[in-house]
Amino acid sequence: MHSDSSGLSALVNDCYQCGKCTAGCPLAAQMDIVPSQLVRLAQAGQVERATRAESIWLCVSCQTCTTRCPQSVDVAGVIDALREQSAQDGTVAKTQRRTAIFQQVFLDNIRRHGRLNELELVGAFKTQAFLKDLSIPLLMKDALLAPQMMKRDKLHFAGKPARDRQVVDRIFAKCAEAKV
Amino acid sequence: MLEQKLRQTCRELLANGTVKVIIGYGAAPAGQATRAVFITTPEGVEQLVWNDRCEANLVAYLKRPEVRALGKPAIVVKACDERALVVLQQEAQLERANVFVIGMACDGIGAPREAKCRSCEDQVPRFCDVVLGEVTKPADAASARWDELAEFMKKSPEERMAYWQQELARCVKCYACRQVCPLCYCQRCIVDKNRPTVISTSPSLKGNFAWHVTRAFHLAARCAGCDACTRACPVGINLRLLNQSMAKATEENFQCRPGTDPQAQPLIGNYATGDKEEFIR
Amino acid sequence: MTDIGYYPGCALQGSSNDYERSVRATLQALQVQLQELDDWICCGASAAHTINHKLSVALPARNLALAEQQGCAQLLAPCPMCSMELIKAGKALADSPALRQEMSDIVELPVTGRTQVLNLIQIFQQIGLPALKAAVKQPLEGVSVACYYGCLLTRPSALLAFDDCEQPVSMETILTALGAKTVAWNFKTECCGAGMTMANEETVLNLSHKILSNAAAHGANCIVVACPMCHVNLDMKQAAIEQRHGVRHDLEIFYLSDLIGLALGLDRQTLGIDRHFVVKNGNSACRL
Amino acid sequence: MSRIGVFVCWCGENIARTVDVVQVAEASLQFPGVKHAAHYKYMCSEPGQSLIRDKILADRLDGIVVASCSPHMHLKTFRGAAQAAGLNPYLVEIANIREHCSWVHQDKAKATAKAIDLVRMAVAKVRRNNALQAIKVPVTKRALIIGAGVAGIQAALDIADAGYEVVLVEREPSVGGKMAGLSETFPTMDCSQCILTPRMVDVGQHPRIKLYTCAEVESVDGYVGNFKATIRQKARFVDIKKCTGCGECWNACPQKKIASEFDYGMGNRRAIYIPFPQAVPARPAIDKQACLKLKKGVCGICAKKCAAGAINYADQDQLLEEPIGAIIVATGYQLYQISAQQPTAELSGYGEYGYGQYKDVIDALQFERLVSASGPTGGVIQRPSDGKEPKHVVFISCVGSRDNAKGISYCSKICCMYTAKHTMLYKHKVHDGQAHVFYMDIRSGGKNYDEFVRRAIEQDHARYYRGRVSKITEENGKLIVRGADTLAGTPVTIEADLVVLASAMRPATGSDDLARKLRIGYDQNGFLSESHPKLRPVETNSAGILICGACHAPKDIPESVAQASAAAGKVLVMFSHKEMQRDPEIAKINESTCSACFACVRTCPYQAAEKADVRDRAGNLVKRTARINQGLCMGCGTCVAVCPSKSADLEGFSDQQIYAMVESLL
Amino acid sequence: MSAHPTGVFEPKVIAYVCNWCTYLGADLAGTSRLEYPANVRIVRLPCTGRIDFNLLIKGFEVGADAILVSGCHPGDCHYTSGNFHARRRWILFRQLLDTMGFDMNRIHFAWISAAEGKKFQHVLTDIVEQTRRMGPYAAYSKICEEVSC
Repeated sequence: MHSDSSGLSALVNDCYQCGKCTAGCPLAAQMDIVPSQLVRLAQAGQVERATRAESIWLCVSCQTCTTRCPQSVDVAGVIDALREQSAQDGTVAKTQRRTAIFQQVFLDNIRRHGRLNELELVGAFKTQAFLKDLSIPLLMKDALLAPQMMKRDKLHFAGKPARDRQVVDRIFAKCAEAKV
Repeated sequence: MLEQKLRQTCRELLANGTVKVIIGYGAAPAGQATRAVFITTPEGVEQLVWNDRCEANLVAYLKRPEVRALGKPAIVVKACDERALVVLQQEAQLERANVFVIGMACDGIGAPREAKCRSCEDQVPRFCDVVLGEVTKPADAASARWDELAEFMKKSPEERMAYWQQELARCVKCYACRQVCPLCYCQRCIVDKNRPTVISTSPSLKGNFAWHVTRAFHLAARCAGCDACTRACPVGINLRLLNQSMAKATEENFQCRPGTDPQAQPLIGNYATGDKEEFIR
Repeated sequence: MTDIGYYPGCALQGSSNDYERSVRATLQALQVQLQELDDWICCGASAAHTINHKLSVALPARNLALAEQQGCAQLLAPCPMCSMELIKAGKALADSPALRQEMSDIVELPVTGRTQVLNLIQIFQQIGLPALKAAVKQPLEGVSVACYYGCLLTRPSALLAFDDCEQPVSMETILTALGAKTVAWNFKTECCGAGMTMANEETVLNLSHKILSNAAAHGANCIVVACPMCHVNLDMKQAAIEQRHGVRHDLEIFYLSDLIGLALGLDRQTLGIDRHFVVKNGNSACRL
Repeated sequence: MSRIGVFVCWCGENIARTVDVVQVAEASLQFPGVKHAAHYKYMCSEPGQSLIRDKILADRLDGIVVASCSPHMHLKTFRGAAQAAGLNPYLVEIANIREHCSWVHQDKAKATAKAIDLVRMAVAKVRRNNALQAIKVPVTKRALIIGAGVAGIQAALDIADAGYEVVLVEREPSVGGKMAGLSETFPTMDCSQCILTPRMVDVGQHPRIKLYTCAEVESVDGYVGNFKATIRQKARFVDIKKCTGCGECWNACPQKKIASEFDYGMGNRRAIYIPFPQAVPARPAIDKQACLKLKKGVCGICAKKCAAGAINYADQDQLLEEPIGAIIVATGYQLYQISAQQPTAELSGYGEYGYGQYKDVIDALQFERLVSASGPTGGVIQRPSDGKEPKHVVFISCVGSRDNAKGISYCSKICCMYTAKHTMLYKHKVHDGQAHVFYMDIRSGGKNYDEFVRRAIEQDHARYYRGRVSKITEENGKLIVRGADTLAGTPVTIEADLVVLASAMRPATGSDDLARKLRIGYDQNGFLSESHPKLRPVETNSAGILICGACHAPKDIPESVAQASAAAGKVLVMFSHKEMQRDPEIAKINESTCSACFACVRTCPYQAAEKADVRDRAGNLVKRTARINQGLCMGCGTCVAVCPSKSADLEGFSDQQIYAMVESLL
Repeated sequence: MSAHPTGVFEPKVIAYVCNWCTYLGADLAGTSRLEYPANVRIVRLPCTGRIDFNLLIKGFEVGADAILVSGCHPGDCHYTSGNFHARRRWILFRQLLDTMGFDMNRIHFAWISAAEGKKFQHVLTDIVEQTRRMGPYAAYSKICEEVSC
């Protein structure tokens, strides 16, 4: 639904470039292409440039942009659509692959267990990210936090998975299929 | 006995000059409905009868010029007839003070009792100068009121249309329905108007449809439900169904039962900003 | 009070299990029976909507279908991200017969989207102030709290239609009634960085630092939240914030259910408060 | 009628491109009664009109149909052409083959077929048109003007100077309106009060202006030329005839801290007060919500101090009637309520800007008082929270305007200009200060307007950012304004000392109620509707009622004044006649068939259908009937639809005409 | 109304509209060049209050396959209340038509303001398309053909 560019243009048609989304975005200062510009690119038919932006992966989906938009443009939804497109096209910005990896690892994790297995998530993410960019600091990050979390019973080696994991797998399969 | 009491009341009204004429029911050959009588002398009251064949809505006679010429009338009404009287009052067709109204508590007319009487909500007139008698046979549960209509509305629209095509094809345009209706008081009916022909007057199904839609809608939110039209129809078209349809819609949408409140404003010609409009886009 | 369906979500049964403890204990004390949705699955937040839109509808739809199947008219989702995803999917389903059909096929259960999803504040609103007040054993005296709503309790406002999205007051209303003092401050609905903890920690530390600073500057001695993610960022990250910004905030971060539970006379252990990172014991400014 | 002329217009290419006009003309010759058919490139042009005139004369046409644009555009034009050729103007009908046909269809065959049908219907109608004569009614040559801001004042003076009486009604204690509270005015930077106060004095002293202050229009009955206005003179508790305006009373009043409406809460007044020193009339009023004597029965100091004995605590509202010929509505505007809650459910507030929460976030009218020499600070710019001189001031445009999500989609038109003015006034007073402006577009169309804005930027160094502001927070005594610079593609954060919100202009409270009383229209935003946006911009759809100023739409002072003079001009045109003419397309009752059920009387929105008695020469009642008061009838025809016997009919839209149109489609 | 040359069914739609809102809405659709099917014949009346019920019957008599009645939104009536009066009559009249078995999908009511050119376009397009799917209104044309006496 989001992935075709005509659907996207319907989403962004009403934008009059006031910039209120950019103004309220907690991450805008760190963005290469700010939210209002992403919407503008989509409006102007330059979706591809938008899907290569780092900024789409910086978005924390806080919905501030959508909520305050005077034209009721679902800016957060637009960014979701751009991310989806970006992941599909393989145009994820180099610096942001780690984030994209995280999302993918997250979904793989759910697909396997039905529910999130946090410990496995952390492990898998670090491994994958390490394989991609060989970042030792990332590998070590939070290493000190783990024992503390454990102490507070906040880390479960084996979270409770869902009972019917096959259905979850089928849902994933059907959604992936529907996309193509 | 009630008939005696009625005659006594009327005799006094004529004798003391309260009214000039009594419009009441007079005897008819066995097996036939009573007929209207117009009594102008105290002696004449012996003609008056009261029985379960007092079907006519005598209020219809009040609009007749020849009746008006007789002077102030007293009129015998049942509760359903009285509702028509109240509507006439609301529509400035009647000065209430110029009519003496004799209400009859009513067990229902016809043998067996007519449908409208079986589900009658009033039975005892409410706004009369005098009310005679009392109810001995109460109506059935009020919920029966829309039974016939509800049954009819179960048909599909196509079936309903087919029904009316078949029924109205039999209409001979005698306008008896108009003639007996106490609320059809227009000095010139629009079917008699030919420039322009608002209603197709041709002796065709088209003309019959147009007439019956018009008749029913002109009575919408006014009809007293006396069923005089249905009884009068020589070919037996069930006009009651159309009147009931309007009565039900009036009650459901506007909580209004025509002729039950002399103080109320007529429904048509007034409005509420909150009238429903879910059918309007 | 009747049973309420309960959708804990992954976080509450993982690293935020202190939150679940608190929610369960407090609601139990208020005689609200939670009926956990049998065989619930992850709602997909915060990844599905970025990768596959359809999946981001299907995962919550499966849970809504389970709720319908299990007869839950109302479903409590204490994690605002879960509740937002559930509401978003529910609305989309309710609005589109075609989507209902498609999703019923995908999730292998009939789904209509008519389940009413509640956030944590709403469950207390539903219980009502009179009932809450009546149950208070230990009024929250001495508590000067900054109510922090974060992003997703009120946003997107057109979808959630909960409280005023710019100046929300629902937590203040409840806590004031329980004897707490609430502070007027500016960052009630600012974002703390949410799910960026893992991928972009710097941002989280910057944003959370601002929130903590503003609360303290306006006289708060603690912050109340109703979101597991907010709690992680504001509580667990305080040490990292100190490292980065050189400020030791040392502010206790409570879940809304913590403060209500305390007012009802529950102890810190029962509520899981002892599992927080910033814990002040008897000598805390909050005197709790 | 059987000598109908049909004139098909090409409208250049507008019609001819999609409709085969030749075919339409040819086809119409087949319609019953059509004598002549022609087509021409521009029927509304002089050659086109003369073609019509010539044909009317040559063929003795007794009715014409022009197939052209909407009747709302040119019916009047073609009626005029017919009249010029001696044909009654009401024997003209339009077939709308442009807006309703050529502009909305592409398929030429279908559009042509439709156009032919439209002409067929118009011919069927016009054959049944009646020759009508305009209705004449006498005129009461007194004008009622509602609202005494700059527009109302201008209109009042224009009419009064022309020699006619004016009744001027103002709900505040003084005339002057919003303009009286402004500091300087763009683009000339002359002082608002210096321009306005002399005119206020003129109004107060004019022998032909009857001024009611603290008064509102309660109801208006009647019709154009013959209105009767009932005015509620609210209790003022001061007899303004006795009062000398000496000021002893208000100087003595112990209630000192009432927020001044005139200063928008930026300053205080007493319980007995004049809103501002230059008020007209310069007579105080007592605020009964604040007065101790009126609330609690204690005090009474003002009465003791008043040597003239003008204080009357027992004063009551009075209803006064005025005969009126024409009405001008000039009720002006108010600013969008920016705080979290709005008075109407459709609109929401701007919680993100913290208005009402942070003292140093103010709106534009408050800023006007802050920089005005007559304001509470004497024109010294001090921020409300601590009285400090603000060094960074942020001005935000389009607050409430052009914001579909919050409920108002229109542009408030004047904010760009006054915001530029604000930055200049600020810079002129705080030389080391910096003004920042967040804007979406700069709309400065107007004589010397754009030059003015450029001056604010180039000479007074106002810093303009093209973007909206998302949120304002307060930290350490500073307002943190988070906006965007969309031209640079970055967010912008400014630490400001003062924030000024250019809030949207909205119609004054109660203007919708007033519109309903006057039976004039208003749009979805509550602004009063003009009769035609181009050709009848100050008239309403109720004859004899005119509008001017910001009650009609956001506008600035020059526009308001121009419109006020235009409205006054319309009134004077009306007053220049002994009698006035009214459109005769109104209802009539066939009294011979009327059954006097009075459904029409109940239904008529204008009380134009009346009960009447028909009597013979001896005065005996023959019958009762309904009758139409020609002065009151506006021609809606609702009576026609409710009349069961079809005794009511409407000229111009009679049953004969309408049914013939429909039947022509058979 | 002439039949379409190709013999394809073209619905005949009659629209009774008020002069001040819907007629102007249709004008706006024109000035905005909003295209809609050419099947509609507009009858201009001053106000919805003027539209009497016989006109609807008459519309079907002349072969309309669908009828639209449209005027100002409540509160916006040029004559202040004509549309309120009309609305009340329509509530009852629809019921009567329904009882008589008229096809209620062929009778449409709408509020379309002078500013709603788009709405005019959408409503008209929708009505024409819906009517096209339903086919000619045979039930009533049958009535109009038959002579009973």
